[in-house]
Amino acid sequence: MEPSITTSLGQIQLERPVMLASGILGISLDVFNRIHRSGAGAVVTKSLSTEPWDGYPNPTIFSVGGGGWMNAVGLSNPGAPNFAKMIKPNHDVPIIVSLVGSIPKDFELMIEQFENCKVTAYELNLSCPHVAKVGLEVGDDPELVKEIVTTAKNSTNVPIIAKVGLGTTHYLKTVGTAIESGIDAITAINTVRAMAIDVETQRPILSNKFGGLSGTPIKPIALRCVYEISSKYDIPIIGCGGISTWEDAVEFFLAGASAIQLGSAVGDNWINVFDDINKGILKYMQKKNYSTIKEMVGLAKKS
Amino acid sequence: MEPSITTSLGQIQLERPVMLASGILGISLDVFNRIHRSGAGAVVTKSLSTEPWDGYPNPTIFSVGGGGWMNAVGLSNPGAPNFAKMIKPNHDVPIIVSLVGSIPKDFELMIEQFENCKVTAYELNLSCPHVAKVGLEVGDDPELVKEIVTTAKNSTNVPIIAKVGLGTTHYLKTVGTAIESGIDAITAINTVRAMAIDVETQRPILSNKFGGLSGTPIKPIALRCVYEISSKYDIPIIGCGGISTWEDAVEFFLAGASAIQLGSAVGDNWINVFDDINKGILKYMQKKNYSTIKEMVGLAKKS
Amino acid sequence: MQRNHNHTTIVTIEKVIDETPTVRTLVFSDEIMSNVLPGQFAMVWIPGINELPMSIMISKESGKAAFTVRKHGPASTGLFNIKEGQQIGVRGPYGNSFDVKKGNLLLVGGGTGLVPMMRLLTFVKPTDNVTVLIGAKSKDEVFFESLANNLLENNPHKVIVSTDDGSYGEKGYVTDLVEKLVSENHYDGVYVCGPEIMMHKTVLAANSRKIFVQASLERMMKCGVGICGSCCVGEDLVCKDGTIFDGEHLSQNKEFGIFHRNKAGILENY
Amino acid sequence: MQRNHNHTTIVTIEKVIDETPTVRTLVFSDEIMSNVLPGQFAMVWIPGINELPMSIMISKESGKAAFTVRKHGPASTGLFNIKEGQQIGVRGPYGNSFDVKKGNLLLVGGGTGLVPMMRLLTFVKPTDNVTVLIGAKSKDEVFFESLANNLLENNPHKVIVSTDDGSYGEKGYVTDLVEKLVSENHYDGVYVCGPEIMMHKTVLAANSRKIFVQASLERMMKCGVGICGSCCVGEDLVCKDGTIFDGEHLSQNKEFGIFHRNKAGILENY
Ligand SMILES: Cc1cc2nc3c(=O)[nH]c(=O)nc-3n(C[C@H](O)[C@H](O)[C@H](O)COP(=O)(O)OP(=O)(O)OC[C@H]3O[C@@H](n4cnc5c(N)ncnc54)[C@H](O)[C@@H]3O)c2cc1C
Ligand SMILES: Cc1cc2nc3c(=O)[nH]c(=O)nc-3n(C[C@H](O)[C@H](O)[C@H](O)COP(=O)(O)OP(=O)(O)OC[C@H]3O[C@@H](n4cnc5c(N)ncnc54)[C@H](O)[C@@H]3O)c2cc1C
Ligand SMILES: Cc1cc2nc3c(=O)[nH]c(=O)nc-3n(C[C@H](O)[C@H](O)[C@H](O)COP(=O)(O)O)c2cc1C
Ligand SMILES: Cc1cc2nc3c(=O)[nH]c(=O)nc-3n(C[C@H](O)[C@H](O)[C@H](O)COP(=O)(O)O)c2cc1C
Ligand code: FES
Ligand code: FES
Repeated sequence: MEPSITTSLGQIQLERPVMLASGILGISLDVFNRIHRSGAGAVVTKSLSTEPWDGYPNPTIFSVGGGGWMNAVGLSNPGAPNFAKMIKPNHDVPIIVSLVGSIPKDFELMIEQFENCKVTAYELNLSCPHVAKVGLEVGDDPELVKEIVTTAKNSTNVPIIAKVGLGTTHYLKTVGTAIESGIDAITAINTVRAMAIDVETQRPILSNKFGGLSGTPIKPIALRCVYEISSKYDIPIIGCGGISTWEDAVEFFLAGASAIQLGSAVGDNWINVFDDINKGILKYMQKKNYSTIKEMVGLAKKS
Repeated sequence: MEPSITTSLGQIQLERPVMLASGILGISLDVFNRIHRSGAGAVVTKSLSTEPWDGYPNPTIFSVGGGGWMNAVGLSNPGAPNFAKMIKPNHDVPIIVSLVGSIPKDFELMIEQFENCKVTAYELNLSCPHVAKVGLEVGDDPELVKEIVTTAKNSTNVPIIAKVGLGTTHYLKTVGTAIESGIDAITAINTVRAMAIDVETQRPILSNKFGGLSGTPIKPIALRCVYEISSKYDIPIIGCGGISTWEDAVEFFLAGASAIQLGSAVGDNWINVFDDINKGILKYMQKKNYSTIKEMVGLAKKS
Repeated sequence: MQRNHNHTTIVTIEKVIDETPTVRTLVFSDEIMSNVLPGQFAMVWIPGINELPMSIMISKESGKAAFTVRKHGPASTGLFNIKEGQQIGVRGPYGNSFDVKKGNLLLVGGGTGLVPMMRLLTFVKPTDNVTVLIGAKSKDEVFFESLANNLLENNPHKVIVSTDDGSYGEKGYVTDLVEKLVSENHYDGVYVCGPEIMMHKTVLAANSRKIFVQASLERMMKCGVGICGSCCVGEDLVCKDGTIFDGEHLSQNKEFGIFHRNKAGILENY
Repeated sequence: MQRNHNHTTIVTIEKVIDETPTVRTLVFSDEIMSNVLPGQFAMVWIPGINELPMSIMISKESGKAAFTVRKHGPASTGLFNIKEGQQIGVRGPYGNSFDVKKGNLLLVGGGTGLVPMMRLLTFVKPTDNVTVLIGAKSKDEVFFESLANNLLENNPHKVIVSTDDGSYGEKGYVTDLVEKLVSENHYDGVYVCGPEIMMHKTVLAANSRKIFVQASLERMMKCGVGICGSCCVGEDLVCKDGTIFDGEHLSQNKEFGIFHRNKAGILENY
């Protein structure tokens, strides 16, 4: 029997385990359609705020080589209301709406906007490492995390995912708090705060100076986080960080993730990467005689 | 006039700004001599404990590609007393003795052993990410950091450096505490806690499961830390993490480091890397018309 | 070490040429940028100011490339103000390139949209019959006319300038001229780069006569490499799928000629 | 994608050959490992148990390589117990290789130190006159004798076994035989791998007669790539500068033949 690469994260059902991560190509429904067609099981939107944001001036993105990318886009986004209008016609694409905000009310207001949209889940971005007052600054504050998750859960029946990253407090605490507050799943991790300086002009390259490191360099760090979370908590996990091949994806399953997201790999391998990974996972499952993704989730913890 | 690549970190004077980082080729005086001859301004020893440690079983070290390495050697070392005996004959090589321990007394005892040795400085390893009860578990506890630094400072007149890394509490707090307790300089950063799983055998590759990521992948993270420390505190900084070229070294100077350490680059480029970097720095200084390293330290913060 | 084309390389501006009061060409040495395909662009870092997508301009000297920039907002003004000896960063080249046909060619450029057309002229064969249309608002905004003539000295060719106010060359919109030319002549290829309305009309004119036409689109660009999504037009990413699109493909695009996105990614009408 | 030789590749053991009650050869397919130079080694991962440096053994079949392991502590016993169809990991090849001279060659191997000698035999020319000395404690520890004879079937050659207890071949230490042979014959090259005392004596014997000699050293190895320092002998790193060193070089080394380091890095006498 052909193995199935469908997967589930609590109530969230996905046809395919590989998703487009937030912030990558994530502002247009037409593009979402294309990425879904090219193999992504779901697409996560750019993180949306209550109002439109311009983001930082360029340079906002560049490569550090070896599959590594740095960005400080500054969460530029059209705002939740505009975005909700845009995706209203959608019926086909599983869309996960990513949200950023500073206070619980922000999240309530944004979720309201999507009442009449097909939304597979919301992903709370508690982990952007380069924008003040949102992202990690929220994720690093357990009290705020608790209030935000509770408010979000009370605002909708759609599943809520918390996306965590490496901040100034222990991310496992953030995960624990989110779980206590009723979160349905965890995405780990976001980019890691980083910097690059041009030696000729002697300036930080990003206009914001600090940015987030993503891609291949952070894979071993992200994998460790997934393993640590799955070892400590019983919660569906979406692995994210540096995934660019099917082997990477399988590593995350073995560490305890039930699905994965990728972003930077699109910059190096374009959107064929989704289908390539799906096919690789399928082949691996055939070889190892698995019929479902679930069978391999967390296997590395047994050894 | 030929520029000078000598540098100083408070009272510590170095002929050359590039050092061998702790744990790399760091257990034999003969090897230290060789590395000094091949261009290192100082060598940092393997982190020493009060007693000899065998470390973890293999696999303890492997490459993740792109200049990245993972290790969980488990701080195997001959112990401070044996080590002190070994380096007693040394007169030529500037040796920085790295120490690990769980309680303040450990550090006092170890420093005593080196009373009759030529020691350029002690480096307190508050940041090893994969051994229980020492390293990061100490660095993540501000109260313990305070006691250890105070004890170490009271045990010797030789300068004391604290080596920090990314743990579960904010490393900038650890730095602040160390400075308040009288530390002479900061080394940033150690390896970053990480993991790799073999998809064929479905096991973590390292025998300890978790290890530390070093080399090229962590460079943008280390650089960010140096920039953050130098922006917040007035303390001599040694940059460490992913340095393998003179451009990398200069980036760290521009971010605020007065000297640098490298380890993983030895695995990819062997020990010629020291001289190559010294030469590159010299050329850069000639081109930019600097006569001392000091002139470029922290320049990126001006922009 | 091989250059990572997605990482910024610093180059020094060696010459600054005033093309018009608001347009300058900045010349620099860069083997890779000097040899790009017609239509390719670079991301240009103006340290401390911004980073902009710029078509890569040709230079007379081998091993050199250039940017021709119109002073507009703060970013382009920052680039416009770069002096000889100052440094900028470049990454790329990015984007696809024009499909250079043989025979009767019509090149239509407005403003700095002429930049890719100049490089395209270095790719035509001596047997091609080439017409270049240069559109400008008024006389003092016309540039590259003599450069186009020089590049075509070995070809049967025409370089026609039209100004909106008639202060130089033909009077009127360049797209009226396009309409006229494609209805009177046979063309094997039409190439257009400039304001979106001009490109849209040119594409319509050619498409309706089944003439092969390509337009080089312009959109807000942050990454230039297909990551950020800011340059999307319908389901196409201009930086990755383009910047050059066939007229036939564009006729299926719901946004071309109608909408573009602002910095926040909100659709705005042209 | 190119294989990263510093990252473990998983291979499946296809055949297990019992050489003696305590020595086994494990054969696997690996194009890269099958083509290494004589004296090179791999780091061999026994999943869940340990990772060990192992000389890369030849295999009769092309595209295949092997390890010949003596069961000793838990790590080597883990490898010894691997069954056909089970998987191990390999990274490398690491280390330099023997400088293969022409003419009269003397190869000296003790125990699994014979492994690099077998590969060396595949590199000798048909005109070389080759003597192989195999040292063992007793008869049932002798292996590779007929393999050596087979590999040398086209050469003028001798394969001499000596056992400490005289239960097979000559009686006595193999180093006494070495002493005898080098004093009676001219050799263009002497190669030795085995217990350090045996290598030390062989090197001394050859050095004192100015005969070219190389020994393949063994030290505790964690990384195999010159990072950890655990394999140092004096100022040399066995994994990176060696494992093969010239006799002349070794005569300057203060630790060779005297000290090795334990897992904690403490010097211990042999
Ligand atoms: C492929 C391509 C090639 C181009 N080639 C040239 C050229 O050769 N010469 C030339 O003068 N101009 C060119 N442009 C346009 C140029 O990139 C700027 O958009 C234009 O100069 C206006 O900048 P500004 O000073 O108004 O930006 P500001 O108003 O200062 O805006 C700042 C930010 O907005 C971005 N931005 C604003 N509008 C656009 C836009 N339409 N496209 C991309 N980014 C935008 C800028 O990159 C910058 O990050 C090109 C654009 C593209 C997409
Ligand atoms: C370059 C090289 C090639 C070798 N080739 C072979 C070979 O072909 N066949 C063979 O049987 N043996 C070979 N050895 C020796 C082998 O690596 C082991 O040292 C030996 O098998 C003893 O292991 P153990 O089971 O006693 O280890 P344990 O006592 O289980 O020790 C566990 C750990 O100590 C390490 N260790 C202990 N002693 C040594 C040592 N001398 N060298 C390196 N690591 C050590 C092991 O790697 C392991 O990590 C080689 C050693 C080296 C350095
Ligand atoms: C250009 C860019 C923009 C991003 N924007 C967001 C964002 O808006 N919200 C978010 O949660 N993560 C954002 N991320 C982080 C990614 O979603 C992802 O967590 C991270 O890049 C690691 O995955 P990768 O290595 O596959 O890229 C962004 C990443 C990049 C590279
Ligand atoms: C094999 C290995 C062993 C290490 N052992 C130590 C150690 O004992 N003490 C310590 O402070 N750091 C240790 N480190 C960390 C390095 O000193 C350094 O901080 C880190 O590797 C980052 O630098 P790099 O990227 O140049 O290797 C070790 C690193 C490696 C790769
Ligand atoms: S500019 Fe970022 S996707 Fe095109
Ligand atoms: S085994 Fe690590 S340096 Fe040789």
